[in-house]
Amino acid sequence: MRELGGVVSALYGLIFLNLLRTLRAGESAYTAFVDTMRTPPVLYVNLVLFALLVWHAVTWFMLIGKAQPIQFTERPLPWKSVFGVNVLLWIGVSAAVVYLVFGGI
Amino acid sequence: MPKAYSPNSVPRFVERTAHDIVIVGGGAAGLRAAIAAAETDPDLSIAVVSKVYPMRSHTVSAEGGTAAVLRDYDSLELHALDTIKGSDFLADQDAVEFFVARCPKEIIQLEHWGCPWSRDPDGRVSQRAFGGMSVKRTVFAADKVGFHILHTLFQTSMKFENIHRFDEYFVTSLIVDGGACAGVTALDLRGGRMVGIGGKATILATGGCGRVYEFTTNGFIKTGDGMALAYRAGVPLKDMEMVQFHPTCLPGTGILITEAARGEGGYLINKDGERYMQRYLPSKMELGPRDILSRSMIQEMKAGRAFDGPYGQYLGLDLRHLGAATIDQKLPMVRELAEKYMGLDPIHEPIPVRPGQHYVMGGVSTNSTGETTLPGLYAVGETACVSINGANRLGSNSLSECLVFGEWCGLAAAQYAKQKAAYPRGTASREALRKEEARVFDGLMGRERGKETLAGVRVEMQQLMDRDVGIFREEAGLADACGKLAKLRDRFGSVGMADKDRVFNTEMTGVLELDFMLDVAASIAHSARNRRESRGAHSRTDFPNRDDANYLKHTLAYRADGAPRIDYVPVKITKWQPVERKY
Amino acid sequence: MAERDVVFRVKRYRPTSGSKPTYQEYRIPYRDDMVVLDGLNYIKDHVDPTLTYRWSCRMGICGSCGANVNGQPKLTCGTYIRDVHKGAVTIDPLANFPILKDLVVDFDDFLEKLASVTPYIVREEPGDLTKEFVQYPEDVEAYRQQSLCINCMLCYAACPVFGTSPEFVGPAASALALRYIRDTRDEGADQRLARLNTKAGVWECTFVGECSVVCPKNVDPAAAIQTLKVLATMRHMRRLLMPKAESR
Amino acid sequence: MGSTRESLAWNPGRETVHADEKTGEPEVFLEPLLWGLFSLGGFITAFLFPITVFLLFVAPVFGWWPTDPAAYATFAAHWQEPLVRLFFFALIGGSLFHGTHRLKFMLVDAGLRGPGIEAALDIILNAIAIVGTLGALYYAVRGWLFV
Repeated sequence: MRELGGVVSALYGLIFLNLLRTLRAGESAYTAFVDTMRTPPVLYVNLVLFALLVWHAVTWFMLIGKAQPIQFTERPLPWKSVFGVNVLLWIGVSAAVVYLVFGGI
Repeated sequence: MPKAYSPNSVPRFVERTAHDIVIVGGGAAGLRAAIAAAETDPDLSIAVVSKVYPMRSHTVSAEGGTAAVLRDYDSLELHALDTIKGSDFLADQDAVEFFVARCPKEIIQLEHWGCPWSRDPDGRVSQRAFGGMSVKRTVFAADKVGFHILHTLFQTSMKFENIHRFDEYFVTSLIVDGGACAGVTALDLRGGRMVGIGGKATILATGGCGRVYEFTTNGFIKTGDGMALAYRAGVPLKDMEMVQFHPTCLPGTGILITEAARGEGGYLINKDGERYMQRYLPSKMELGPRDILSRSMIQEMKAGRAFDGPYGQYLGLDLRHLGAATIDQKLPMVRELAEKYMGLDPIHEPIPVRPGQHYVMGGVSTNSTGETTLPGLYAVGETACVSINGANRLGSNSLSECLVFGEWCGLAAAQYAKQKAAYPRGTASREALRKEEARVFDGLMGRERGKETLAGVRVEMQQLMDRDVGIFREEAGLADACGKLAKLRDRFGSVGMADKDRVFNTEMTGVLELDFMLDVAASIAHSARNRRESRGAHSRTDFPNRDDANYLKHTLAYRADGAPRIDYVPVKITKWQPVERKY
Repeated sequence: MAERDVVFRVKRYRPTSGSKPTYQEYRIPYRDDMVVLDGLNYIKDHVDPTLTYRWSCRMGICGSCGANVNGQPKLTCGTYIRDVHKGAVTIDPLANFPILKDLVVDFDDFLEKLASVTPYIVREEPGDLTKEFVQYPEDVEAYRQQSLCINCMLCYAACPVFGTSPEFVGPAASALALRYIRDTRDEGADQRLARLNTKAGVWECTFVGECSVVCPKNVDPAAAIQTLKVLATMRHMRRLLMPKAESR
Repeated sequence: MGSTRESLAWNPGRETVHADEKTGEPEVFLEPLLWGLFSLGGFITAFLFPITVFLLFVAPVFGWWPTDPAAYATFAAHWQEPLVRLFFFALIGGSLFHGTHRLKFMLVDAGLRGPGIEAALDIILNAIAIVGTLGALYYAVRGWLFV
């Protein structure tokens, strides 16, 4: 399951590549592509992949907690607290992306 | 599927091989000797023969520490005096002086090899207080010092091309050729064959024989093999009656709670919560020598001031006032053991403890460089009795002894092997091999299962040793023990064997070990019976006083038909005249 | 303590008989404070002396009594019968290792891997033997966790990667390599990382994490391997960008 | 060894192991790089992907977001900023290397083992990742550095 999340991210990589290609190709191609992504049945696939993507992010934060316990502190931190820190970081970064990449609300 | 079982996965072996030095036993003493010999001369080929993988040797469970004079508040003189006084003046004082002078170098050598000694904030090796030591001189690694020393030595030994390990080979006898020791015959457990490992020099480093007692801190493998091997080759066993009982062992399992718990400030309390040691040893209390503490525990039990539990009476080791920080940082294993094996947290509750067999001061008689009376045969560590421990060993001197005399004995054996030109003649080892193969495979394994069982004879021996040759001894009990041991030796003759499979036959090793233990137990009982005085760990209710006039001597037990022949040899006194042992 | 019965289903294999390993059942009395090893000893002493297994210290520090208990790799000296007593207690030899006899497995393969990671202090010049190296408590703390490995092989038995490819260097050997790399007295990091930067080295590990779950001394070999991957990658980059630089 | 050793092939079955035996296994060259990219990609996909997919394909469908970030006009406008281009380049490159590395181990675990197959997998999967990343670079740079 956790492994699947990684593969899904590659899939989205290709989707975004195609997004840029259609953007280059012009408005009609771009809008057509975006619309297909948003209408069922592709939408449902999208939602499932999105859920996997979020699960992949969560498991990745857990792994960080387990993989680097002694890196910065004298005594290894329990992985749960490292996980908490990562989630907070995640929310912060997401907010930054909203403003910097998509121009705010 | 991984490479799982397959009948031909059992490797093929060759019967005989020869090395310059054969070391029996892969614990701290054996490995230190192997490294010392390997370092001096890369051409020497050294065989380390052990019945278990070296990192399983019983050194692994040592918890307390390693004594050495490192700092200016201490002195070699003081360390020697503490050791000799602790030994109740039975230690050979020249050996003690030799020993204390070399301990510091060993600590630093181990440190250079990566041993994680606990450190003071200034980065230097830290030391703590220990029983019978007048100053803090016990170097430690949390409370897993034996584990760290053994793994450091084992991993460092992998650096040397000329150290050849024979893992899981059970040594059954010494090969004696022309009045000199010429190697060993060993049962290769995995190949199921008897193998002759010839050697110009042989070092016995098989540890103590705690398993002759039922309630002991010792692991299953401490069956006195090396002592019995030497005994049967005509080498006397010295001071075998000196058996140390450690005051703080967990009831039932006999697992050791290190003296460091008291070194860090733990109290011994009785049923009424009273620190009863103030009534026995007001000056030192919990940090007195082990024999005095163990005896006072028995007296508290007899006086009815002890707790009662499923495994008999016990007293309390109270660490509650030390606080969680000290316990987790300095005594993590004590807490781990108490929680896992007694189901209680020492931060909140006292730990139930009672005295149990722990160490044998006696052993193969050697001089201060580890040589025995049989040329080419050396002994080192708890197996040997160089006699720096005399009648009672101070805590944390044992690991230092293994390191100091391990190195020294390795060098001595290397010197001896280099002078000896030829390898031992093949005929002696071939003949010894044939004799052993007949004795083990046809003799022992051939026996049908009779009414006597291995476990039955073993448990009876262990129980009688606990009962009659324990902390307090007297003539009637000892005489009874000597008699019963002789009968047990006869009954051993009809112990049959069910496992007729030669490969990895642990019933066979059990029988061989019992064979060894019966010899060693007899030497302990007879030595104790002949020493009609009380000295150090040897405490006779019928002879309560120390009698220097008649017994300032080492006991030597020689193997003879029926019962061992007891002889005496004077103690070497250099600077410290025997005085009454007061703390 | 209440005295009850328990059934031990133990996997038996007789090397000279040539037959496949099969289960044998023993019904034995047990008390609450008995561990699985006590049960095996009871069988060996009173029921079937041919039952073969390794043990020594019975206090969880020597590492010789590992076995699969109800499918989980465990130290039999530290596993209470009351905790695993679901009808019967099933005991198999440690998984992923060739079986020598009954519960005894051959792990010389691990000793080869341990030796291959240079498990000792490596120094240019040996250092003068009159005084110790200065090492502060926090330096000791850096490698203390990995230095607690008792070589009991439970992590190898639990590792699915080692199960499918036995040449994988494995959790314990990697943890001990990190133990020496992180020791301030050691200068052999490059040599060890070179050995671990191989196909069957740390790169085979997909961070399943089972090894850290079963480790009785929580050495956390999984975290050790990820740290080694980071160190190996950084070393690799350094060698690409500054070929001549000698890495510590 | 001593010269007059009686038997040299003493224990062929269990020759004791010595530390500095060369294991003979050569150091790998690619794997550390790929693992580096894999973990970098892991951080990128974990931190950056969910919000992006949410904004572009999920939120507008259910009206959870006031504006439609994926509308052509807004997206094309944002696309002019180099930062947005860099963002998408990193997104695509990171995810491709992360996903392909993980996919390879999944396929190997699923049974595609053996030197030949694994080499083939390496080539195919890494090719996809490289081509994809170059494509992303091409689009990101096009119209900014050259027409």
